[in-house]
Amino acid sequence: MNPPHVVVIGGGATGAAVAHDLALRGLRVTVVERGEVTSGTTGRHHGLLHSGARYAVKDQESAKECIEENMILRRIAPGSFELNNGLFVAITDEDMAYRPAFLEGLETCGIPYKEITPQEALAREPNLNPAVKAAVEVPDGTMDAMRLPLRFLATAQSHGARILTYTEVEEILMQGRTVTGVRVRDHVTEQTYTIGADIVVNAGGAWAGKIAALAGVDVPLQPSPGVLVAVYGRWNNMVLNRMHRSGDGDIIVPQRTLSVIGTSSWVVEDPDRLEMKAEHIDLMYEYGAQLVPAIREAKLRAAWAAARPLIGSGGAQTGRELSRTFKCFDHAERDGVEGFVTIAGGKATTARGMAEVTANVVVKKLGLDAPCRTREVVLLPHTAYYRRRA
Amino acid sequence: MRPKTQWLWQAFSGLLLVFLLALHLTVNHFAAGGLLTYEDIVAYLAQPWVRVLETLFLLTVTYHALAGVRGILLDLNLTTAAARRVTLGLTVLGVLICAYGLWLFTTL
Amino acid sequence: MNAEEYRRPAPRLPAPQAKEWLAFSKRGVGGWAFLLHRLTGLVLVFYLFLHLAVLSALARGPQAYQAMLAFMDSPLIVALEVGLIATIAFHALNGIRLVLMGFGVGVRAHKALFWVAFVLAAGLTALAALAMF
Amino acid sequence: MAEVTFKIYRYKPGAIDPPRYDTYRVSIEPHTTVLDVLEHLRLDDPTLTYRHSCHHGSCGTCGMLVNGKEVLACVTRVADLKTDTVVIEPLRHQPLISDLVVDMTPFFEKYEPVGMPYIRESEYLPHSQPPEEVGAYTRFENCLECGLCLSACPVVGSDPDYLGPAALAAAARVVQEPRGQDVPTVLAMVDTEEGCWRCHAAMECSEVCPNDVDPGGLIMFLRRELLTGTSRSGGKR
Repeated sequence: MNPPHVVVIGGGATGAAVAHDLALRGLRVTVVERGEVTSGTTGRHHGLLHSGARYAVKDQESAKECIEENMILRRIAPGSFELNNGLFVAITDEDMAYRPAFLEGLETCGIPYKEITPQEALAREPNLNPAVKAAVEVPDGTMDAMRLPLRFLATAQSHGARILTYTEVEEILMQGRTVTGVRVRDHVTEQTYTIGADIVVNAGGAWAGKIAALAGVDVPLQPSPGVLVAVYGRWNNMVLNRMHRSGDGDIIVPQRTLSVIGTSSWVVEDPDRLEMKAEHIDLMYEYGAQLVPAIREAKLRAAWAAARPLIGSGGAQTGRELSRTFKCFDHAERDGVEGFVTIAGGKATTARGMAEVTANVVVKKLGLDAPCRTREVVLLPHTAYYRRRA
Repeated sequence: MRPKTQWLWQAFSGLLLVFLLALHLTVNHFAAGGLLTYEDIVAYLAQPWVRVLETLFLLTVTYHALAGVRGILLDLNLTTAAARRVTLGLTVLGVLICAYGLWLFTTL
Repeated sequence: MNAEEYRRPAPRLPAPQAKEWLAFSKRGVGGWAFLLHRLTGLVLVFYLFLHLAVLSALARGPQAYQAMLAFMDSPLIVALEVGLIATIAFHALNGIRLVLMGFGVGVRAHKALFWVAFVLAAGLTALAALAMF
Repeated sequence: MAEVTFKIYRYKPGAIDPPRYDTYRVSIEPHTTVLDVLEHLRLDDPTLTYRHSCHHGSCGTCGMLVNGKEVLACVTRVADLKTDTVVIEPLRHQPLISDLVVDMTPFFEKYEPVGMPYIRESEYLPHSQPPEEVGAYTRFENCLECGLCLSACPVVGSDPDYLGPAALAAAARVVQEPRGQDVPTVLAMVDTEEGCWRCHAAMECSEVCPNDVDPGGLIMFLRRELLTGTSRSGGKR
């Protein structure tokens, strides 16, 4: 008998990790993505492998997830990260006032850190604002925002998963209150067809709310865009963070020959309609220059907006107050819809952990005993995603 | 011949041609108004070193030209068999050209 | 239609075409150098055959040769010969540039070297033209 | 704010076949990129397909022809094109899936066997001292695997079997910094009729490379290595 078939909606980091996890557990998996893989939020994020330090004070659940996944990813995806570490720097007295809570948070969340002197910080990062008052080194890193998910997808493919790009879900098929599959439109031919499924997983990221609505259920998701700015030149080697409460433009991630400054934060209803706010470009420059003054003169490569998929329901003003943690919704328990699971929230860094939780729910619903193996299995290189398959 | 060797030969023959052709043009066409009459040419070619140089020039220019043509034809995504036929055909053509050129010398 | 019946058509394969060598609109300096080198080379191959054919007059004796020479003195032929000199000069000088690049010399300066070859070839042609007219 | 006409190549096997150009009028602002325009158009026409991911020229998915030139749509500002009509077409010399989407499989079939490690040493800020546990700062390779070089190369256009600029550049990077790869194997891979000797130094690849990889220069580097044999020992220099 064929193993159960799971359709995963969304070819971003989450969908990729879910497909990998389920395929490793022996299930048949089909990923449907309306555009190119990683064309939603995934490819556009900061490219930051979080240590969790960013959330160590206000969002400790997310911080703990980050550090755990950070360590796992280094093991299963060697070659996808610049192992440059991150530096949290205090520039102002206000930042210094935040320092004790920050260090305490790092301890609480189990994030390894080392405080270094301002002199040492400047020796490591010559372009750093010389006004630096304190610096803490943490295991942040730079990740390749597209190629890490490609490795999940490539490995899933090698275990039989099918990845259907340019394939948009138009309808979630139901029999009574049970989801039985999806009707999709292939934008390559503009033909529609149905894909039967034992379980449908909604891994739509910022679009998860729209997808859930197709099954008549509501998930408390708040798309929260931010503007990021990439400038020419690599002004720092480590990931530089401002040591203060999360704010605008307080992280500079070196990426290839560029430096990426981000982000701002607001909330929208429709993640497809993200107007890139031109005035935020200047803001990013201004805040970035507080960390690295030379940024002010750096030439702009690109500015863009990306929608974070944050969990929270109406009322959020900027998205900063919402947690970066994730939640897996089994809609049978929550809404009385069988065969439909939504994974929402989270970060690129925690995608594997999100997938583990989701796949646990899926196999339990299917009555299978298949343990998670994604903590150990080393991923195929991203280039394997493009291998010709029958 | 390995592709690297081919490239080297094409480069080498090309550089050699720069000198041989300069010489060929200078003595045949520019120096002292050039070789104008039939008798001039016969007298010129009677010198052994001229025969050697002109022969070398003929062989080099033929090789360089046909190897160049082959390089262009091989850019056309030929099958291995077609590429072999091209090489063979051009080799035969080259031999014919050289034979004809050498025969021309003997008629003088 | 269900997933088992549906099949996305294979991507449309581009046919390999020699006219890609002539994609004029987008050329940079290196592309023009490539195209000119190729075209001048083909012209010279053609001329090699022509030259050998014309010289067959030598084999047909002094009269045939003198007749050929007389024909060669026409202004049109001399003009064509100037063109030939230009072709040879460019092909030779750009050829030197290509050999140098193959040995890793002047790769970063390949555009400047192209112009050097081009200007030198033009100069040589002008000198040759002066000598010939 | 200015209005610009976009003529976009459309092709869908069985649906839009033969291909055609659709015309759109779009208002642009100074910062609007070609990718922004496509994103905007897709709101009204979800059938428009194109590849994109990072939106800042780091992933290499949004390669296309804009007014006949190979570019990354995400870092090409419409205002900089200084024209009222912008023609957008898919990359050349690669199989076409739909509209502007090309199939990257052939690209990676040549590129993957080279096995270039994707993390390289950072040449930036050479005086900065990395923390003990890091040893040396690293960064990602410059090659974005976007395929612009294949599209621009005249030889790829007539000979699809040619290894092409991207794979050859990757091989040259392995020779320059082996990082665990076997240099003689990689050199043998490119020392072939369809390898670095097929190149005719048109240098169009280097002309269009969005990240200054200079594939043409790296092919010449490979030639020198093979001609002078300096890297036969394989060690890192």
